[in-house]
Amino acid sequence: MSSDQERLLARAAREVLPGQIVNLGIGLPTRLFHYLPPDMDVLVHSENGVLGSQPVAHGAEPDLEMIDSGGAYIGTRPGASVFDSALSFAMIRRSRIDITFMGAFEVDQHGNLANWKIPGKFSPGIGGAMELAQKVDKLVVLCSHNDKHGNPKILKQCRLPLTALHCVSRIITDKAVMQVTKAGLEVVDIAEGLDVASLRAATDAELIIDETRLGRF
Amino acid sequence: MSSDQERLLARAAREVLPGQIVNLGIGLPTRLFHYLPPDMDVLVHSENGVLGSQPVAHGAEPDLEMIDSGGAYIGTRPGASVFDSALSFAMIRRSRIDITFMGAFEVDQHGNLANWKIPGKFSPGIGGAMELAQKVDKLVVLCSHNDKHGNPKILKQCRLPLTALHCVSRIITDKAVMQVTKAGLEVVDIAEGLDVASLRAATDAELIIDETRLGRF
Amino acid sequence: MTRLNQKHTAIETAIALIPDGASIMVGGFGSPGTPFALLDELLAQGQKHLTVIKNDANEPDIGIGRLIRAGRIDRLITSHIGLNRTAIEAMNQGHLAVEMHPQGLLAEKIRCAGAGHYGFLTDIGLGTEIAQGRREIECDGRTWAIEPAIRADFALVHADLADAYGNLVYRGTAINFNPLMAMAADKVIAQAFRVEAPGTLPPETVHTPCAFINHIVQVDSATSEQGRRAHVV
Amino acid sequence: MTRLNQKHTAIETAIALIPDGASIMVGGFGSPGTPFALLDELLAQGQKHLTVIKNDANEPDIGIGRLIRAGRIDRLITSHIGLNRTAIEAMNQGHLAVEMHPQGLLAEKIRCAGAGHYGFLTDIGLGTEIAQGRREIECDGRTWAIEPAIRADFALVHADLADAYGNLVYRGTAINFNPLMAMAADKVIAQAFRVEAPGTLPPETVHTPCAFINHIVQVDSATSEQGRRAHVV
Repeated sequence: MSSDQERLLARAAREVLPGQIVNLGIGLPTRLFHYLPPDMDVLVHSENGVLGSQPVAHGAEPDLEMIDSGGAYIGTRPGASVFDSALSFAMIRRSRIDITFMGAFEVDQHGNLANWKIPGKFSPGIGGAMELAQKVDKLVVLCSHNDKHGNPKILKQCRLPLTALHCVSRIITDKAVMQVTKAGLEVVDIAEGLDVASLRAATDAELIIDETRLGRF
Repeated sequence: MSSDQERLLARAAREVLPGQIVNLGIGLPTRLFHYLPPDMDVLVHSENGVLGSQPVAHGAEPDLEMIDSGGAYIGTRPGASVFDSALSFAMIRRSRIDITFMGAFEVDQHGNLANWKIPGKFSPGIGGAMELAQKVDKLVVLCSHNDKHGNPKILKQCRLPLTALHCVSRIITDKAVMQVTKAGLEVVDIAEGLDVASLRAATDAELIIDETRLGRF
Repeated sequence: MTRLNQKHTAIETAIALIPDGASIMVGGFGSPGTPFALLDELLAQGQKHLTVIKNDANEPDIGIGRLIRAGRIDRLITSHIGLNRTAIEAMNQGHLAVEMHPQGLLAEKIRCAGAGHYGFLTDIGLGTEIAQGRREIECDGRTWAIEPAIRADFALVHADLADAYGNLVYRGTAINFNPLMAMAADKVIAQAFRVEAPGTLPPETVHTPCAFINHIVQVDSATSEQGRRAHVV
Repeated sequence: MTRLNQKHTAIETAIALIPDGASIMVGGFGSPGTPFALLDELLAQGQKHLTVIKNDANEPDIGIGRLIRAGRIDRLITSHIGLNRTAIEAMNQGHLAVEMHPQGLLAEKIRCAGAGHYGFLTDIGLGTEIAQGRREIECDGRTWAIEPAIRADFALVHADLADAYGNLVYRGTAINFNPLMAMAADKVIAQAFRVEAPGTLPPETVHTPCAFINHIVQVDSATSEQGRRAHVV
């Protein structure tokens, strides 16, 4: 993992408050698992039907019947429960998950998210992403600020098929932490060593930046 | 309990086959509990959420958290399970109950059943009767052949609000066992000592009777 | 949502969250599963103009029967009130508005709210008096009735065992409507005979995961109605 | 319904009930909960033109992945097939018809059939590509999509523990779709690592009551895929 990703994840972990229920999406968000303090009173939800998962203890034999929604072996912590898929999604649709972290192909300044389909190229199915995106109160997108060709992923308007409309609360990339507000995309934190002009150049979305209040991460 | 009721219940118990799942309605059907052989491989379902109930052992202290849908204390037999009300009625609506016994205010030769409401007099609510009547494949009505004023309860056409339409398979009264068929109400058994003319006189419904094949009970 | 580590609540504090005019789901089928201690506290605190959703009306002198006698419930959404003459009289005299549903539909309407949907399409009751007033639509050449989900501001539920996070385990026929109501109400207050530290309940044995529970109140079985009340036999 | 005392069945006999062209629900999310032994027997027996309903497509060389590779599945109703390149290729080449649903809606559509209803009304996916082709109606001034229930001729489910009547207990994240599918299919075949005499399972711990199960097949965990297959980590 790159140091950019490590910094991003360390920053993202600060979004989680003690006592919360947290869902971690496939990919980068899953790694957040390792950035939450082990003694923190937090239950991690995985939509395949577990609340209270934790990483398998180092060196321990995995339990073949215990995986997260990404297919990784997991353990459970005190206070955990397991349940069927209908109950798991009832929990999601009833907004009983406090915060969810997801990756993105594209995210825009209106809080729209596209992370499940690239027509003609990639369409394995939407899985649980739509209901998580539509129903969890606080959705934090974790993604690289630009794709591998350097193109911005933080857009004025998503072009790919949407996962859900107006669903994103906050976006955390290697370059910035941005809050979706009615006024637009407000930059909360900017990466150490990055200047505002470079951030704007790397971004398609219009950014609201108050340099006097800008944090670093 | 009268000897007529005892005879009725003994006859009704013969409708239950080994290996079946049986629901017993409030009132007379509940007493069928005591007429099923104790070693019979049968699970009794009660719609409040138990499969595999049995009478509380004689002299035993009842468990305050274990009742049937009529409010009587029950025990459980080997192979029992308890579950929530949504699952209990899923079982009913999916026709996973083999046979159900119910009381009746009125039942007619088309298999219509009225057993929940007497307008202006009695309307405590329908409870679970409607779904049981509509969805269980074999519904056996257990009732007195005539009301306390001597009026027939087995009618050409029900007058009271229906519990469900075309739902009754078989009717067992103190006077006869009758099968609902497309042709009408066929008398299977007649009470010991009763003649056919008296049965017809006590009945409003038209009865199909083949005296050469008539059983006694 | 209430933080996981802040759910263990005094009964007075938990019930004081309920305002006049609230809609409240109450677990239980007959006595088993009825949260008697929470209901007695609600009676003591005096909230009024309540809408109560409960399978039945208990009996006149226990559970919601006491609230009905005290005139604190304006409206009851239920399935069967045959064991409570007081409730039937209050209904017949117009003091209590009663909305009746077939029991399985009532359970399913509550569960449907708990699953976050608007309603469901059923064939139960078509052609009977129960169907009156329901909107019907055609799908795949057949008629179906729309049954809207039923939600509530609060649910009061009874569990046998809980942990401090709010994971619940029910016992016997006390399960009934409790897990469905825990899903369907905005704020859920659970009473339990025992409240243990997280980690005592095997994950597979939890009936209601703690995500649905806001407040856990420990009640003593010896002083609860559950411990002393005989049911109708 | 199969009699309670006649459910314990040899694997060959149980799977031989499935004809060509059947619709089959298959439990599991990834490997946990997938009834590998039943699926391997289905592969061996050769039934074809199957419609399979399963959350995912397993991986190419296990579970329904093997059936897809063998060309035995005509249609797959699923939520996500990202771990099975063979399935994606078969879909892209037109050999496999794939119907995709959001995962929670797929679960709910199956459960809805299991509850005996036609469908439910949801706001999930309104305004997105997923909404295309769905019938929408107005209720209480808002738009809702009708999601019809999904049923099947058969369900193949995996439990950790069963009794001879067919009561099932699942373990860990192997629960997933299994209890929902057991409700929704006309004939349900369950495999379990252990099958014990009735009376060994405390009533409160049963996840799927035996009323939903037609056949119980005991499988050896040591020879099942569950015992030797590593998942993607």
